[in-house]
Amino acid sequence: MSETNEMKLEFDSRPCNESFARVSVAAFMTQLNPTLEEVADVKTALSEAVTNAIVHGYENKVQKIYIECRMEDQELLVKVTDYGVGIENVELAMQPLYTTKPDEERSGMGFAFMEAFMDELSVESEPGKGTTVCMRKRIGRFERK
Amino acid sequence: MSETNEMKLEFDSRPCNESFARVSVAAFMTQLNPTLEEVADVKTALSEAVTNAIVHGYENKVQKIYIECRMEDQELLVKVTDYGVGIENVELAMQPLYTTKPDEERSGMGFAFMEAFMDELSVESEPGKGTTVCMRKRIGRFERK
Amino acid sequence: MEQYFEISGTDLQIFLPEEVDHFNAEQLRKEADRILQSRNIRRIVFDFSRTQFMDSSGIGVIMGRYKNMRFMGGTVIAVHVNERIRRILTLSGVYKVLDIYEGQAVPSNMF
Amino acid sequence: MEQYFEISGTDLQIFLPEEVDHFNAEQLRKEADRILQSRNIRRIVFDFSRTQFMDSSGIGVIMGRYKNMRFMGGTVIAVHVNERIRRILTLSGVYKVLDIYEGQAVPSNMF
Ligand SMILES: Nc1ncnc2c1ncn2[C@@H]1O[C@H](COP(=O)(O)OP(=O)(O)O)[C@@H](O)[C@H]1O
Ligand SMILES: Nc1ncnc2c1ncn2[C@@H]1O[C@H](COP(=O)(O)OP(=O)(O)O)[C@@H](O)[C@H]1O
Repeated sequence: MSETNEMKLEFDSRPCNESFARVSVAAFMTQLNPTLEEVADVKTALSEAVTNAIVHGYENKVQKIYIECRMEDQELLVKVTDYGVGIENVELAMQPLYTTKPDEERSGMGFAFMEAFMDELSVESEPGKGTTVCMRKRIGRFERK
Repeated sequence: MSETNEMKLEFDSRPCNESFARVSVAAFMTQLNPTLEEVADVKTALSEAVTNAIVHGYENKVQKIYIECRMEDQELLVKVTDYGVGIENVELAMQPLYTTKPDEERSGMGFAFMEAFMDELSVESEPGKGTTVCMRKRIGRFERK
Repeated sequence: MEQYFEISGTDLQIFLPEEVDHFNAEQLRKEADRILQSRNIRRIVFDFSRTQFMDSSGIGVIMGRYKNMRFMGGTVIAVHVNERIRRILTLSGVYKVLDIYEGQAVPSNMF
Repeated sequence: MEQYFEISGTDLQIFLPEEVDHFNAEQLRKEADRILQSRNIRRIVFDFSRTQFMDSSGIGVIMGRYKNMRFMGGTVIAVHVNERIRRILTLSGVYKVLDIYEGQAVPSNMF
């Protein structure tokens, strides 16, 4: 019905908002007529990025998380930004099983899940400044009636 | 679980985003443990304000709509802002059945529904500048276990 | 949209979608008017059985069709109306111009 | 949270919530550890029958409990695992340390 569509979401970095963020993004992407599987993929990837902003970026202090979503044709872009502690070594951080918070039972699989469930993942981060995770996924690869 | 919680939402003034906006606000307010009736009330009021921004504020041109939600204790605050044409006479506009777009089959009941389904409604508007609708509702008036 | 409309005799039954908002209302209205112009319809039956949500845009659609129908001497009714929808219809005053049924309506050929 | 846990003999059954995310995971973990400390548990059964969503925080909970149990010589299994959850468990590698059942598990006293 429209070539591009955008939304931005800003919310407190409280764990109780994780589910709200997932539902919002899922509702936004319904316009692409996604499969249930595609919605679940995006929800999982988003959940990882938002949880990371809460747990790592802001170290459980309440500050603001920013989500940006855009759809262009059949592609969904999701950006999650925090202005928290940032990441020293992004490449290392993205290794499966790598985590700096094993004591909080982080599994180190966050970035691995984002990569597995989205088509593209890029991470920009500066220590002391914050982190932006940018993910893309083509929705509706297969024709549906 | 928390005294205050906030979110802001910004999105294109496309009719296809009306449903997305309702779902997002409904998901946000679940933390207040609302009744189904209360959720339906808020969704209806929000839908009126968002539709007005699209139809009247931006006259169906695609620009940005801003929603702000805050919960404090058991009260939900919802603000909907557009930077569109604004309203000359707010008092007149709020009269039930008053509409400037009968040709588009507007019923003139938008503000009446916002008043009926929320506890408080206030409208700030300036011609040529835009409109902000501010609504409040106490959620969970009756104790639930 | 096809599946929202059913014509039987001079009855047009409109099965409203799950959410009747401004977005859906515009589509409904266009399609309904297309049918009203090409067929001999004497009664519109708005069927709310699957409707979970309606705002004042829905009221606009109903009132608009009511005006068309009255002009042509026809009637409009609402069926399968739940508590919530009844409240919306009542608040808006449209209950004054159309009959509301919680269940099925009486077939029009009984009149 | 009470309704999420059931003890029968030396089995602790954990009925995971609809969504297992970081928010829920923290609560689950606290309550599970309280039970593991006060009761003689030899096996944890994670029951996914009502779980629609899980992210890597859920993996953290499972791995954490697995480590506790292995330390005490016990086991961990997952039951009522659907396609989606199986994919998550497989991707994360936890399938290597726990048995996964699509349906009910074999009662522990059969071993
Ligand atoms: N938003 C962020 N801010 C700061 N550090 C982060 C952020 N996201 C990820 N990290 C770092 O990258 C590591 C790996 O992240 P991830 O793969 O999601 O695993 P986990 O969250 O389970 O630790 C984290 O342990 C953390 O050190
Ligand atoms: N956001 C807005 N921007 C400009 N005008 C508005 C806005 N919201 C409402 N109005 C004016 O107030 C009138 C009454 O609004 P409302 O009660 O919602 O009825 P309706 O939307 O059916 O016309 C509208 O017809 C319009 O002239």
